[in-house]
Amino acid sequence: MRRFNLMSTVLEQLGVEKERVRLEWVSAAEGTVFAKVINEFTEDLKRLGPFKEKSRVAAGGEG
Amino acid sequence: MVYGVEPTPTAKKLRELCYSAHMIHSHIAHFYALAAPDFVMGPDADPSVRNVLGVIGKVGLEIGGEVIKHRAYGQKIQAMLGGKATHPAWTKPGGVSKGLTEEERKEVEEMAKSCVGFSQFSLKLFEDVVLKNKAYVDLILSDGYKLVTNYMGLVDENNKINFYDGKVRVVDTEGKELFKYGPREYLEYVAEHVEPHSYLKFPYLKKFGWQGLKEGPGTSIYQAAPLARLNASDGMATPLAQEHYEKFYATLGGKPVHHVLAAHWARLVELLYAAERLLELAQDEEVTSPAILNIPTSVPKEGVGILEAPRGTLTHHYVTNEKGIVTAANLIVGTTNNNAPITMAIKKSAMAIIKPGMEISNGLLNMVEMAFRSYDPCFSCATHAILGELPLQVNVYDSEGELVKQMQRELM
Amino acid sequence: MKKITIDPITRLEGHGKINIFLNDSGAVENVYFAIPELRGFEKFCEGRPADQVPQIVSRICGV
Amino acid sequence: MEKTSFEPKIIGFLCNWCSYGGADLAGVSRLQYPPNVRIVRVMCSGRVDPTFVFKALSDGADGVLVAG
Amino acid sequence: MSKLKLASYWGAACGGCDVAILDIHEKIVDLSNAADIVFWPIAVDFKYSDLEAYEDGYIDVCLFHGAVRNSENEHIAKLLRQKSKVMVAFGSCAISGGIPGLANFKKKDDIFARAYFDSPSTQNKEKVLPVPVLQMPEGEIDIPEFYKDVKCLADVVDVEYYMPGCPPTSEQIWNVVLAIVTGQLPPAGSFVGCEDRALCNTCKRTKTDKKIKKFVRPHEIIVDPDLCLLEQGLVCMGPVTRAGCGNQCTGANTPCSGCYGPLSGVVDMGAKYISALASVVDADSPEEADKIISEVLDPAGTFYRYGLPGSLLRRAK
Repeated sequence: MRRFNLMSTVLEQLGVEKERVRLEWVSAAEGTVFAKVINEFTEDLKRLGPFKEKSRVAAGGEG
Repeated sequence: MVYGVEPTPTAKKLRELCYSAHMIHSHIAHFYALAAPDFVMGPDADPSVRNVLGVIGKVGLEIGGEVIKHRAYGQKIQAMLGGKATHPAWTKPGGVSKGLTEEERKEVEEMAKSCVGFSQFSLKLFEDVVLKNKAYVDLILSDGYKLVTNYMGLVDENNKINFYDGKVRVVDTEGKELFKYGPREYLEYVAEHVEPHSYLKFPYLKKFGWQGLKEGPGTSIYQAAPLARLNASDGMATPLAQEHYEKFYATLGGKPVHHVLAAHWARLVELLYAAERLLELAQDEEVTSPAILNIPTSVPKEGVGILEAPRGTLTHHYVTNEKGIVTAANLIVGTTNNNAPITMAIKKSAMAIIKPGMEISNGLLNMVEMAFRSYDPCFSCATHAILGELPLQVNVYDSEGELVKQMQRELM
Repeated sequence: MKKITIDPITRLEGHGKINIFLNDSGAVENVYFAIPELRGFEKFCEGRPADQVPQIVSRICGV
Repeated sequence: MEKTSFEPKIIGFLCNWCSYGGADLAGVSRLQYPPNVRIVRVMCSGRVDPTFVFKALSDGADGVLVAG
Repeated sequence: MSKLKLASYWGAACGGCDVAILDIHEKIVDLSNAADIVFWPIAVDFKYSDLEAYEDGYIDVCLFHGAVRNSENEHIAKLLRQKSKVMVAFGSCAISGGIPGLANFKKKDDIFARAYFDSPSTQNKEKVLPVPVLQMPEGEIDIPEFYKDVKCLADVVDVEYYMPGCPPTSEQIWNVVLAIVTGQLPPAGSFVGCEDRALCNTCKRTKTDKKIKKFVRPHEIIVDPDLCLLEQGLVCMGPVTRAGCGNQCTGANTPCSGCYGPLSGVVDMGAKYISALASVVDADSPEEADKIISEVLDPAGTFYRYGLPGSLLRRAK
């Protein structure tokens, strides 16, 4: 958890939206929870748009 | 930068000691490695030997060894205090992270004594190689290497040169004081102009407005660095350097000196001052006190610090939030101050040197380069985009003019 | 008009170049002195802790 | 912005003992969830070093799920 | 055997690497006996036109320092690559972007705006900006194009060796010079002038239990000269940083800021340090852990102090 929170701060400073990286607790018995998580996450990401093209070009730089 | 705390007296002295050592390293490096090749080897020597190795070859290993040794002293003293000679990681708000032992102090004292002697030797060498050579003297005094502007430098309460603390004094083309200002007032006196053909801005005296690259009385252009510091002061705070200061003006026809190449001589006068000051500090018993840090307690906010880097006056201005995270920074550094003067000096020298019908030789072009080399320019600094060498220490004042904090620079 | 370029200028710290324009008679018409570099310290100091700034800005110049 | 055709790539680091079982169950139960997630099974979510997350993002993932 | 030919050049740099080379002091004479310096702008008068005139492979070893910030840096890097048998990325900036790489936290337009429009001392009502190509009455003049991103040397040319440090220590420089002149360089792709272990391994400070209740900033405490700096609550990059610097900073009671870059095997310095730092937090509850962690200011700027362009994510959006 502490690692996750520190990582979130770093990612945020690097311009990665908080919503792109999720930590969830799902037990082996919670198939429905898992499906729900993936559904929500996919929707969130569709709203945010692609990560790469917005932010960085591989070895980018020109211009 | 902006913490309400004054470093302990020991910390201040240690920072100045370290800074004096830095000046010694930098001025020696510039004079011998960057400037001397033009005089010792000659302006039109073969480029493959017109460098520090050529100089060592010509003056001999013995003198070369002395040059290397004393520059090494400057670096060693910095490393002794700051861990490393370049980019020491040592100063912090309220003081420094490591003190000086009595044993180290003695070592510094010995090195300082040796540096004083070496500085005097360097001045003698300049006299022998340059001042006794009529061709060089004529070159220094020629119109092609003359630029009439205002001058800027940091001075103490007696208007003596100080690298580390004091007020900025600006004198006009006649050497008369135009104004003297403290760090927090810099925006009232200095402004910067942008030109599309260079990434480096052009500072000028705000009061006179930007008038383009124009020299002479009434110009808004000013110069910084050794020649400017000598011109903007009334003398040196140490006795031997003061003697040479007087000799400098007696020889070159009084203040101010507008001859660009005279900066090399001025640099050596400063070298002697830095060595003498280093010795004074090394003999001050307070430098070995363990009281090296005052822990800041107040909330940081905004500060401006000014000091003299080897290459000119540094102004650093920072604003922080309540956690001490920087929210805005503005920097006018050493060489940035000299952007306009260097541009003008190069143009003047080119016009004087290159005449119709001449073959444009390498030596001729090098003589154009000599105009900027005199300024010991550092364009890395200048284009920090903005700020130059970091001050060893910067005094930060709040809006009421109270000293809020001193910040350190790490060796230039 | 003839252009002579000195690039890079040497025995100094950093980058610089000189463009000298000669007119048809071979006399110097004008000289441009350009600094080709910019690093942007003023901007990227933003966000850094003030106590770290001396260590960062010392990298403006290491000479 | 045209987002309708965009199908985000998700990398999911799933714990063998918990969420991987959950994902398996979701599959076995034929629950509907989008095909956007690529699963990497780890023996414990504690094994997921931040480096994995950074690497996934730099290699083209649009989102990363760490599930214990 | 003919003398070796060496070149040294700076991209976006501060000159500190050049000074570190000069700091081999009297050995500079030995160096000049063993090798000819055929390009070194800070000290020697060869121009780009001389460099262009050299045959390909003329230079035996090129020490390239500084980051690739603009089109000139890239152009000269490529030219030097063509003229050099061996290319060394010398110092943090060339290897991973270094301090100038912190600019990858910002956008080009914002950097320009701050420098040329918004700085309080700048007077620029006409909003003049430097432009790469300019027509003057006398003819065309140009300056390099300032890139959007800071790049590492290896992003633009092939590199044989990596020599870390900001700057590399002069002792290590001399070791590497000796290896060069005696032809004893390790296999291409190696890091040279450093050790293959963590800085903590070469640190003489006493280490006990790493359990941190509170992170502090260097000016907030009187540092104990004998105890592990991390255990004193200072954010010290020692656990993930490559050794070889001689512990200069920690020796001066200052935490390591990571200039020698990540240990071999560490893919991303910041990501690895997140793990390292989180593991030493001593909290009884998630809330307390959060509170302790939140005292680490500017974590990205601290963990990627010298290496944002060389990190996995390369820049902030």
